[in-house]
Amino acid sequence: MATLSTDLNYLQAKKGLFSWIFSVDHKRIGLLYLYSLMTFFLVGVTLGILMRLELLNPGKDLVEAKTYNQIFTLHGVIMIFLFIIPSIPAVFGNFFLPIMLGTDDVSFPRLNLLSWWIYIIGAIMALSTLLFGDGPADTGWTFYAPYSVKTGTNVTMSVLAAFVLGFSSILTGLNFIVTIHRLKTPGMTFLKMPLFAWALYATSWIQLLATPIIGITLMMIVAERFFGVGLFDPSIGGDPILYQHLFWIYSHPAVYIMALPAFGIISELLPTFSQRTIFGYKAIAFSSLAIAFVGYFIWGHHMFTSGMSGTGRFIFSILTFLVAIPTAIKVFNWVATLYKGSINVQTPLLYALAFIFQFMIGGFTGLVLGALATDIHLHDTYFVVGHFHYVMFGGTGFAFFGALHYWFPKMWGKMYNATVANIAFVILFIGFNTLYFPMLIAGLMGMPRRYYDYLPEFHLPNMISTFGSWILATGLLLMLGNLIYAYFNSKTKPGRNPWGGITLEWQTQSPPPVQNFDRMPVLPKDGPYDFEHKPTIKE
Amino acid sequence: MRTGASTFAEGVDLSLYIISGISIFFLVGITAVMIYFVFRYNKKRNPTASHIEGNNTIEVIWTVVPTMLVMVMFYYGWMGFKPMRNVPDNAMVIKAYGQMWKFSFEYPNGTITDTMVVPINQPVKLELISRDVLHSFFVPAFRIKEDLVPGKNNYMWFEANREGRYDVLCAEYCGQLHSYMLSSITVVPEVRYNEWLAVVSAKSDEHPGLAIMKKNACFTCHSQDGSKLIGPSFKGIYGKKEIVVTDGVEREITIDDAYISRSIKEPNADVVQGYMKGLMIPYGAVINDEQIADIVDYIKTLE
Amino acid sequence: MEHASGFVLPNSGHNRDAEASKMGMWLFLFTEILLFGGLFIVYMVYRMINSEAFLLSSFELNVTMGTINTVVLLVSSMTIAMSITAIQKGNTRLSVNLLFLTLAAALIFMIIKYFEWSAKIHHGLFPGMEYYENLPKGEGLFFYLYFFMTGLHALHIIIGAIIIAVVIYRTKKGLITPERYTLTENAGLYWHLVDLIWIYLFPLFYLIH
Amino acid sequence: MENNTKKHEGDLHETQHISSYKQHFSTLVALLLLTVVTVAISVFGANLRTLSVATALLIATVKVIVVAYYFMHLKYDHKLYTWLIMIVGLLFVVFTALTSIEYFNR
Ligand code: HEA
Ligand code: HEA
Ligand code: HEC
Ligand code: CUA
Ligand SMILES: [Cu+2]
Repeated sequence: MATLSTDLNYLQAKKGLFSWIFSVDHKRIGLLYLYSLMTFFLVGVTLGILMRLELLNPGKDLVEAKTYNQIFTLHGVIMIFLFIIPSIPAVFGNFFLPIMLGTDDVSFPRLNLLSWWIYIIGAIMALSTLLFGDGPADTGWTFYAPYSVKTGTNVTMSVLAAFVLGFSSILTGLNFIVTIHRLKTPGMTFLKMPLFAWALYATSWIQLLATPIIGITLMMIVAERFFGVGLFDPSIGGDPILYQHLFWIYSHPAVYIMALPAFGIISELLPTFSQRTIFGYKAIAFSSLAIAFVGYFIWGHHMFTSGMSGTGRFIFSILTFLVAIPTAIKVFNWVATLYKGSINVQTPLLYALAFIFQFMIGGFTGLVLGALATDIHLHDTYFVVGHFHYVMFGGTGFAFFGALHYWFPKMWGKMYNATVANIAFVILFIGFNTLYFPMLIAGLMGMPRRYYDYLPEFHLPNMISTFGSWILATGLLLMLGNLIYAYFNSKTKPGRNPWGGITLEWQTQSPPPVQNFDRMPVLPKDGPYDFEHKPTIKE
Repeated sequence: MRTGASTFAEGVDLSLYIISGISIFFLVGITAVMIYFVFRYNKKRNPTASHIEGNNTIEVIWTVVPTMLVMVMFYYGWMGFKPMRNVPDNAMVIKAYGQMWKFSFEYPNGTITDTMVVPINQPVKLELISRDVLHSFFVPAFRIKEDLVPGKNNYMWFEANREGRYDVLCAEYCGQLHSYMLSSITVVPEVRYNEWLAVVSAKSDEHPGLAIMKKNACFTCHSQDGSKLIGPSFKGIYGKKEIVVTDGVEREITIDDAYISRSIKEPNADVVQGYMKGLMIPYGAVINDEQIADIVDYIKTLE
Repeated sequence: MEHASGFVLPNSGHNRDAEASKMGMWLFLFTEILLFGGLFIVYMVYRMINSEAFLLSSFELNVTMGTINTVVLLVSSMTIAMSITAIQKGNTRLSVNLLFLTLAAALIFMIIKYFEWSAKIHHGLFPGMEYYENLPKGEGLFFYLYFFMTGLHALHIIIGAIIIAVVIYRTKKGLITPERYTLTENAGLYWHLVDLIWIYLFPLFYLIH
Repeated sequence: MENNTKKHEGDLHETQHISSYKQHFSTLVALLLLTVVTVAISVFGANLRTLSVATALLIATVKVIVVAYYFMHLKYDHKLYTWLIMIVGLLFVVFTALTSIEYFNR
């Protein structure tokens, strides 16, 4: 390969659509993921807004019952499989993992491109259900048998899409694990790796070892629809509950695929903006592995009302509570990192703080659901809906936005308007909590989820919630608008290190050159967050 | 939350208050500390950071304390739940059937009803039977919920301790009209219950076909007035010509006794054009030929 | 990779890294193990709830054919392992021949499978067939699982055979040499996995009575 | 790209062990013996029932270990692989254990 001039960064190196969609450069692949992901995200949130409009008043407001059911299924499928699972690893992991490790690409660059292509194929399959037959599946994103086998909507296609997307996720995970084992720059041991890399490492193991189970489970649904007889059919001795076991063996660990990378982001943002070393590096690093490991064994908490044995409920409930402990360790260490720092309040930090607050609400509502007595009452109510939006959107979603604001100058070499970004943040924060807190209340009152219509007594929380969705929408549009405006119009050059960060990506140019570094990266003396001996970075 | 109306409510609410109490304490505490740090150690006030790498004592403390607290939470959760699995011997047994999208209840004397009436302070055991897909029997005021799983007979029990009428909701997604799968439980004193039971058990003078169809919830999907619900309306269908899809091939049939009987026993064999396959379950096991004759007889009256 | 300013990043994703490929292969095998693992869980549960039916149905399977297939796969595992030894020692010809032997074993396996399957299908035991529909509770599940699991396994045999064919082709073209034989090694790993899965399938379906 | 790659340590196999043909053959013989034993138990010991399932699975596991250890070179590879395989195995065992606890107590 001819040597490329370092004057050209990765954005300029080659031009044209094909130089993007067939690029094996991890940075470009990261951006490909970002653009496609944001597109699907916008489709997903629009569906969310539609649902809220329908639920503004009891009775029919907008759509028919069947359409509503299809909307929340598609909303769930898009948000889970197309947005939140790939989100941070596929975008920021791809872009920054190799740079943070001080290398120039992942171990299998072509496989990386393949993952993106598979992702796009899966996405097209998922969205294609809109176009033919009876429309998108109307089963909920959980595809519970036997309804998913009976309904006439395009379940087969949706399920195949989820299967294909699972492959993409596996390949990304595989690539990251090998990259972390093989390509760390000399001198960087596992214990000198940035915490974001640790988080991705733990995540990748979950992706690798949990996803195949859902793959095979979904194939059984397809086979069942295909042959008309099946493994989960009670009339031939099967058991519909077994489907749920297999589904959650994957899907519970999957929630940590969503959460762990976000934890990684927060562990990067806090030291940078407090300009001090992270508190309890090892505790944070190992708690990721602990969460990943224990997380495999608590899937039963989604099935407490399915007629499980008392022993089963006992074990799964107690294990569920154990998972809270490594998470607690992380939260405490993060807060301690702020102690005696020199805190620079910038937009990314605001997102990190909101993350901690909202994730705590999400996590604590998770504890309420993990307790047997309360879960019996709250299972499949809006309390659960509130819980998972708090952890997924309030947690991972906000971490994603935080990361976007943090690395924006590095990725494009431009700077956004910080004031507008802060205003957008405030609106988002208020909107988010107005939207989802009332759901917790509605759930406690006993409003089941996946309800097209509801009893009049649930009207008030639903109304507030719908108003909240409008505020949230405003904030989101403002935030994205601000970033897009900066991308096209900004003249501010942020330089190599606008935030005073210490991980290796801040030592290279913004945007980075094709080979990531224009000079040999220097590791800080004592570990990745050694702000005391920060290597000086010349422009 | 609605005030509890069963013996379980106390245990469930107690565990809810304990978990929420601990949670709110930590939520408020941690948030306050976080905000305080952001102000106190702001760049302006604290230009140079101290680089504290960690502290093993404190790590141990904040591992052990939460561990103890979550075990407390687990304990109360378990204690609130345990009685839900121990049915008293003197419980009255009622069968609760679920099917798309209707609950029905079979009392010990064989009477079948749409809504439930139970005596106060009397343990009631429900045997949960699903005829098609998953459903879930949820009574918010009683704090109980359990799924109806086809092929697997779950059970639940409760003892109501406050008079009144309480909603029953279906809490497991079961298709199009899931949110309309509602019913109610009315809690009354023993005497009133016996009066009620006597009334509903008395033979009614309804058309026997109508009674069978009500019992099997046919009208959740088929209207009697010509409006289209999930399935075709029964109004005036007898003797009508209609296009059906058999094994993927369209053909025209006339609706007669044999066709209706087949539609009830094997609904998926001939699928009426414009309707979805697989929604209606085969009723051959629940409805015998005599009853089908009654149904046909009744459908004929719906001119 | 070379940089304009003249320094070389020590570890590059564009270097050839035999160890990385092998690690990647192992990780991929883990996913395969768990893929079949899901099915084994289904098998276990259904066997637990329908143990009599499973016992009865397993008599329908032909132990002799199953045993022969087990032997065939074990032998093929050895030939492919030897083929790696051969290439390591520089004996390309032998390596290719051993790979051909492995392919032949794959073919024999598939032929035997074909006869087994068609016998079952002839009896109407395939899901959806009329005889199958009328099987007693639980027996249908056994055959469903039998077809699903051995079918998926057979699919892996076919994929494995294709990979081996590619290895043969590349060895002949001189792209695989005693210095660079990662592909042979990975094909071997994959093939052994296919064998490993059969080692469990065999007793679970054929020998449970 | 290939031509300008320097000869790196990554280019070489880190595990250079070459197993002999003889060793492979002995492995095969061992595996075949184990197969004979399982089939024999199943055919002649039909009345052992659960015991025969347990032994069959046990023997299968031994066979799997033999294949992995010799044919798949685990014996000569980096210990990391052995550890990872054990973790994956453990994971699967816990999955089955938790599921069967649930079904046993129905
Ligand atoms: C990002 C995704 C994510 C994350 C991280 C979590 C985290 C947790 N979840 Fe959640 N969950 C979902 C996504 C997620 N969940 C989704 C999508 C569903 C619904 C699926 C569906 O049905 O559609 C769901 C459903 C769900 C249920 C099933 C509810 C039901 O259907 O009945 C339960 C029950 O136990 C549960 C529990 C938990 C617990 C205990 C945690 C824990 O990991 C939380 C741990 C965190 C904390 C505890 C807070 C931080 C700690 C401190 C601040 C320290 C102080 C702590 C103590 C003193 C203990 N979740
Ligand atoms: C990351 C995951 C994620 C995210 C971000 C969201 C975001 C939102 N979701 Fe949720 N949701 C899920 C994951 C997620 N969701 C899942 C997994 C389910 C379960 C599905 C199931 O039961 O199977 C679910 C279910 C679910 C329900 C329950 C449905 C039911 O049970 O009946 C509801 C109800 O209100 C809801 C609402 C919303 C809303 C209002 C948003 C808001 O965040 C959206 C905010 C909207 C905006 C910010 C709009 C901004 C607008 C634009 C950018 C431009 C659009 C242009 C036009 C309108 C012209 N979602
Ligand atoms: C879950 C919804 C549902 C329920 C409950 C239901 N049906 Fe149906 N039924 C349908 C649908 C959908 C069709 C049209 C598709 C088809 O033919 O399978 C249908 C078709 C029919 C037809 C043929 C009508 C025509 O125009 O040809 C008859 C007769 C019928 N049902 C009778 C009954 C009876 C009797 C019951 C109660 C014992 C019942 N159905 C309960 C959904 C339902
Ligand atoms: Cu029945 Cu939902
Ligand atoms: Cu979970």
